[in-house]
Amino acid sequence: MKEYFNNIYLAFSTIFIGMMVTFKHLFVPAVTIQYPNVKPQLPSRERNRLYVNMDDCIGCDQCARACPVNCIEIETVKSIPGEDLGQTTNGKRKALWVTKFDIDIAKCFYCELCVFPCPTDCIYMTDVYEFSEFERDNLIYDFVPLTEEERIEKKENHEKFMAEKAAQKEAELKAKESKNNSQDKK
Amino acid sequence: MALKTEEMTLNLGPQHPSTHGVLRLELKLDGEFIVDVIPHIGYLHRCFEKHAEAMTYPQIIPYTDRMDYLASMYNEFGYVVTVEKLLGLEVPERVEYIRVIMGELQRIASHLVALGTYGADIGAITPFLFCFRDREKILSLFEMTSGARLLYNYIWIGGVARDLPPDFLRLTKEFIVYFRPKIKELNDLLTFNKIFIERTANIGILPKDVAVNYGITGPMLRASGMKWDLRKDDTYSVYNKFDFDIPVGEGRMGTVGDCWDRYFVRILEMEQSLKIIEQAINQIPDGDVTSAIPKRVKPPVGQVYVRVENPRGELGYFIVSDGTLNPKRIKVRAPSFVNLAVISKLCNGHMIADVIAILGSIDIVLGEVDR
Amino acid sequence: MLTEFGKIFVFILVAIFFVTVSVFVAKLLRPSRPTYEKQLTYECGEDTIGSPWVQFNIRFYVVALIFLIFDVEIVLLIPWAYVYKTFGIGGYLVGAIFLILLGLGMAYEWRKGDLEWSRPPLPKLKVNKKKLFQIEKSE
Amino acid sequence: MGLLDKQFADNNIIITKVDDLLNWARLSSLWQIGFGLACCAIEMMATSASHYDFDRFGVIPRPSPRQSDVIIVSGTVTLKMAIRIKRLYEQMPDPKYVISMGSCSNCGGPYWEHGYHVLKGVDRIIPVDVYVPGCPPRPEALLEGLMKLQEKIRHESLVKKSA
Amino acid sequence: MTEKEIFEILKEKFCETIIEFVEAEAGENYIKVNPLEIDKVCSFLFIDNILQFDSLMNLSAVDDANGEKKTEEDGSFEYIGGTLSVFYHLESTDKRHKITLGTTVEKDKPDVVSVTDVWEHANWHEREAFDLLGINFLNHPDLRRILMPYDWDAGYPLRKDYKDPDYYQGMKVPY
Amino acid sequence: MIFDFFTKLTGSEISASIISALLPLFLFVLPFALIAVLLERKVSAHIQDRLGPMRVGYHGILQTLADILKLIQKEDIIADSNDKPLFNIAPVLVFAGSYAVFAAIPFTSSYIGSNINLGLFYIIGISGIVVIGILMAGWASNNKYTLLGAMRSAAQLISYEIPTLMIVVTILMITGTLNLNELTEMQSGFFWNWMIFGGQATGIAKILLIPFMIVGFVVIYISTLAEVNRTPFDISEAESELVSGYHTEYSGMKFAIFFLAEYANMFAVSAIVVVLFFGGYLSPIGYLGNTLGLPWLIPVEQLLWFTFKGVAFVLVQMWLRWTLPRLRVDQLMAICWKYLIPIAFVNLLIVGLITLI
Amino acid sequence: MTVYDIIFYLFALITVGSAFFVVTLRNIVYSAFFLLFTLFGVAGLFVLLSADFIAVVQLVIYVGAILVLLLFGVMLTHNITQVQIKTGTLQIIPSAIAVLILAFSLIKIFLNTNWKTVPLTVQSSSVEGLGVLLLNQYSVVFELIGILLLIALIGAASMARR
Repeated sequence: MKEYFNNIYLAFSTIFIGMMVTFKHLFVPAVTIQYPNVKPQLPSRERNRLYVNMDDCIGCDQCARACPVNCIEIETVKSIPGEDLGQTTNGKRKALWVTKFDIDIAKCFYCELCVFPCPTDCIYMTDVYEFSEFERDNLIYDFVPLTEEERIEKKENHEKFMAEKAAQKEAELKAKESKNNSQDKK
Repeated sequence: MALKTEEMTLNLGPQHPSTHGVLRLELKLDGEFIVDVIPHIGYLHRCFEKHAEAMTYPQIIPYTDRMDYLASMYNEFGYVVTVEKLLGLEVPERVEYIRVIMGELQRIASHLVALGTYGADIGAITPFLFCFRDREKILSLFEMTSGARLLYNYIWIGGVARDLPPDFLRLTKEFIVYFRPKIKELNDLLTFNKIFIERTANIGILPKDVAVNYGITGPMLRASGMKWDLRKDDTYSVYNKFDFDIPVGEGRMGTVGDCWDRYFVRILEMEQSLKIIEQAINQIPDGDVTSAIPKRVKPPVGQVYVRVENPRGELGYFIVSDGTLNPKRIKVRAPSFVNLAVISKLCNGHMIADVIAILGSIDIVLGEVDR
Repeated sequence: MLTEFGKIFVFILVAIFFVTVSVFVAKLLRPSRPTYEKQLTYECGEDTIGSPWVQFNIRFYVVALIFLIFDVEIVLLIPWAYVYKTFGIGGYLVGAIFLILLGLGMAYEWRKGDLEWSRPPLPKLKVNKKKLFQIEKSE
Repeated sequence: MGLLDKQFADNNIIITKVDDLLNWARLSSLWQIGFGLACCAIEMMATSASHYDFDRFGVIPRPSPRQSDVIIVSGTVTLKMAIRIKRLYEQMPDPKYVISMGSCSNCGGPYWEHGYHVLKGVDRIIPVDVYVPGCPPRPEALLEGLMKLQEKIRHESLVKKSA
Repeated sequence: MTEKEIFEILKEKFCETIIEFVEAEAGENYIKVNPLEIDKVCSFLFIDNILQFDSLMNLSAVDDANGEKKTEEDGSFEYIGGTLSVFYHLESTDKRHKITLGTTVEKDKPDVVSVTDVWEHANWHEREAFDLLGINFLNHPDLRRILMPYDWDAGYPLRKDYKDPDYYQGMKVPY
Repeated sequence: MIFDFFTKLTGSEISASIISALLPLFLFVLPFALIAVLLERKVSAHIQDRLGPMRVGYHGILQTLADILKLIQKEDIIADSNDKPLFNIAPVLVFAGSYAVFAAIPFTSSYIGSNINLGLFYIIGISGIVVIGILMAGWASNNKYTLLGAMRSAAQLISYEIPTLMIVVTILMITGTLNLNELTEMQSGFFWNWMIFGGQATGIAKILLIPFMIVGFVVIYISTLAEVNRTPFDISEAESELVSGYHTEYSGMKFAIFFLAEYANMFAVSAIVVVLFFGGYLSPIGYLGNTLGLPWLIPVEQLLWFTFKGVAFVLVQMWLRWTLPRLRVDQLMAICWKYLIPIAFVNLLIVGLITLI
Repeated sequence: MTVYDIIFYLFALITVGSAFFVVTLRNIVYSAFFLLFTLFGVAGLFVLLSADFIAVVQLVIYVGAILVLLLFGVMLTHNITQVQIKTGTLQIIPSAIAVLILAFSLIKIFLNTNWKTVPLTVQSSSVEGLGVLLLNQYSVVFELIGILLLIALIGAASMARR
């Protein structure tokens, strides 16, 4: 019998206490951030969309190798002598044309492992987080500032240069050989 | 009864508001009562172990985050401790303190989700949102330290990715001051509510010896009355430098090892975690946090099993190294995986609503159950 | 000439009419693209196992049975409650005895545990060590 | 049935106005089916929680697919789960929308290479309207994705014959 | 008690079944046990009053990848022969000592006796080992796939030479 | 009386009754449901430190309108295994049952749908149709969740009818009438004439009555809470167990009808409590219309008072819902049979004695 | 024919029609649900007889309690949808005889009764009259009903317990 009334008492008292808590919160100002109107203040270490500053990229492929998910794809073409690619901000000379620097941002899992090995600090994570898309393919980001023709041109240049170089080498070799031959003949 | 009820098979999940993800329970029902529960898991099997074999040791860390996504810091912590043991690596003391602070904050965050969703399972939605509100504070602390809200990649082999930001310790102290009254509020709102007690006390009683036999660990084991906490009993990192208690279930509202105990142990643990964080903040030494990070992680041939006290229980990593840059095999002893196995025994003879209560009190994370 | 009950009947008709009309208006607008899977019974995304139309728990039946008896008693009390005051204490006693009889039945049910939701005994969980000795001995 | 569904070829002013009204109704009350898959589900829950408050946009989780309009695929879709997701999507009444939240459901994400049990992109089984990248996306990113979806709905037409 | 002392006790009890005490270069040492006798050893470890190993911490199966590697033209490879191992990490919550047992089976006939009777804990771990590595646990009460779909027939994914199937129920599996 | 006015206007009683039957639907139930759903979301949001709907109109005031418009456009799925006729009839029954309750509720002194003598008793009787409708919905869906939900719901609804009936009889013993209009008029005067303060009883009887009236109020409030399936008694649509109870399979407009019925019921039961214990449409402090000498203002004021009191109780229902966990089905029955019924029973006997004084 | 008559025939039709379905339908759940309309029609007929109390009681007890009880009972049965209510010739013949006798006597009574129509006087309510009767003439019967119900309660409980 005592338990019976104790139960009733407990039920009402604890419900009352709980209701007081919720009642108090009815007048506590909301913690909600009014997102599209008020953007949150993000800390400086925020890790969101990757960005590559191609002016600084030397095409060393370190980031692609560090990436656990292989979402970075880099292709480079050696520059031909006489082409000045400029320098990076921290004073390194660029020697490679980067003809492909694709980051599949849909695969990326924002671990920041690619950022640390970069010798020129050109790849980093920004605080941009609003980049949803209607199409999956729009999530593959191409960072190379060159146009398609320029890329082909660079490749061709390189191939031409290599071919020339090879031809030159062969010619040299031939010259050498012929020289040797001629020497032999002598 | 003369009229025997026909057995009915009811699916709970994989899409169900209270299976905490994608668990599927096949309930065999006799009216409202459970005859048998058959758990079906694997709906979130993301092949962590296969990935680990293809990655280098540091690259695995972000994947460990994604196992128990509610306690990412602790997963990293456990993994890193294991690799360091395999390497025989000493880490600076400041790193250890940072790890402990992060780990304990993570424990609070994880328990908050556990308690909040438990409230939601029992039918009270408001505590759930209160808990998420407070958890958001911890996440902002993590975010300013590591840059991510949920999956951090912060604790690295031999150190941590970056030193603490300058404001961190002050803000953490503020958080502790802010959070203590919130625990009381949660107690008022939910813990000692008569309806909540009626729903959880004397439900799903798990005796101590059965728990040990099932490999149950963490708050669930402690709620069964066993004083067992790896932070004290198999100490790692710098946990031996702190003074804290191990809360155990006392059967205050019913029997030892019931759902209410499992719930309440978590509340008490949050208080203990606050205590640890307070001490750690006061004791934390200065120093470099990245000095011991090795450039190439290439452990010798061998195997090692190391376990840490994850918010859900014993998180163990078994690493077999074949002397290359990639591990040969990593097996994770996931606490939720083990704890979940007991559910079919616990639920027998209870009602449908109790299944939800028992499941919630186990506090599973499917990412970890299925890996 | 409409009685008060007639008005109620109109209310019910209005409600039925309202539902029909609103469902019909919706029919004008809504698409209908049935597919095989859409037409399946929802069960958390799984295939249903067995029919829900099975023999159900008798407990619900018992609740309805007890309810019926109580319902009848209280319905009988209503005419009494209208007029008992004019009969003074005697009138009160007639109803009170009737009520106490009801209370007796209630107490009996309570005593016998019929108000409990009869539940099967919970299995005791324990570790079976005996088996292990057998395994260990077996050669 | 659907007496007015996709029945009008021409585009007069009344139809446009009605369309606008109906689109407004649909985009302002996107009820999501309440289920989560993995890590992103936690961020989805955080989005519904006090700090970000999905309810501001009229989004409330409904437990049953029969009453929901948008399915937010939040997390890794495994092969075992994909069949169920397909069914849940199918069981939602038209018009319905899909938001793919996070790397995993966009294309398999971190599990695209070795994930023997991971479906590489939920768009292989159901048509996705908006892809929200991130691992997991911040709650704001999800809200932004939702607003993108609302923009998309704003330009739809229910009664006009589709081209 | 140290591992060596436990090994001595075991050696007294089961002379033939315990094969050897393996000392590792790094990490932990373990006791190698015959896969068909492991349940007896475990029962003994559990019920012995001195040892009292009441808790199985972990059970893990490993593909040793030690067979003969046969590489196909398209880059995929296969191991012919080789072994699989199962490791048991045991602990006594009362006596506070730990031990690791190991057992190795041929890949062609991966039969290990189940220890589910000793520790219920092993049940799901063994199912997982069966599911992912294809180790056949004898006397297991309920040996089904656990993580992979029940109708998965493309082999055991955690083996080193596992190849993805192209399709599963009409869904393309590879990227 | 509004009914007489319409009779004069249209010249026929039948058309007048149709108009007066449409009045509460379009002037009260629909607007109330729209506002109450929004209110519920706002209240829950503010209790949980958030804001609730914000982006549709000013602070989201058009939110529920958008919801309804959206639900109209939604496809109506009838699964193959459903029992089609019953599946379609069930929402009609549930709504008809809920709406018929409004026939006997006096909104003001000059409007009551049907001024029948057995008002209260009739309300309880007609809500039986809702039980059948719910059972029908649950059964026709051919789904385990719906069936379980419907069974629970039906068992719950019928069980909690008994304490309600007992309190109704208690009130009947004091007032001698079940006509809701008369009941209200009996409480006229200032608020101490309300039933919760002992009604029109005088002297010692009034003082003695007050505690028992409070007990009666608590009992009937709890049981009406259960009658409308609100937390902590919402086991029939327990989201965390049964997905969403008996209307799991319903989509589009039919689901909206269930929703509407639920919110209509919420007000109806609050109205019953208000009429029984809190003076119905009566003002607690007198009328502005009297002071200003504008008699037409009085019914308007009464309507406002009635709405105000009713909504106050609806708000308490919401407040409870966002505070409390949910009970289990056996506990729910235990509360009814072991607590409410015995208490109501003793209450009834004692009040009977007091009224004899 | 007045409106009153039309309403009477409407209710009569509802009652008889749904009762017919109750009897003939194969699906017993349908039968049970059709009973709702039957009972509702009966309640309407009671109203037309200006027996308002009985009409509401019809709703409260028959619809609110007995029908729910029936539905629960139906759901207790096995294989609800395909119940075969087969009756062999053995049962048909006696039942046909019984029906014939009943129909005959009913028609006989119908024809032989001296029907008299009185102008309808609408009473305000019949409850008070009932109450006075219960307390005056039938107070003993009233208590006996109480005892009967007590026995029923105990019986129901013990039946359910087995």
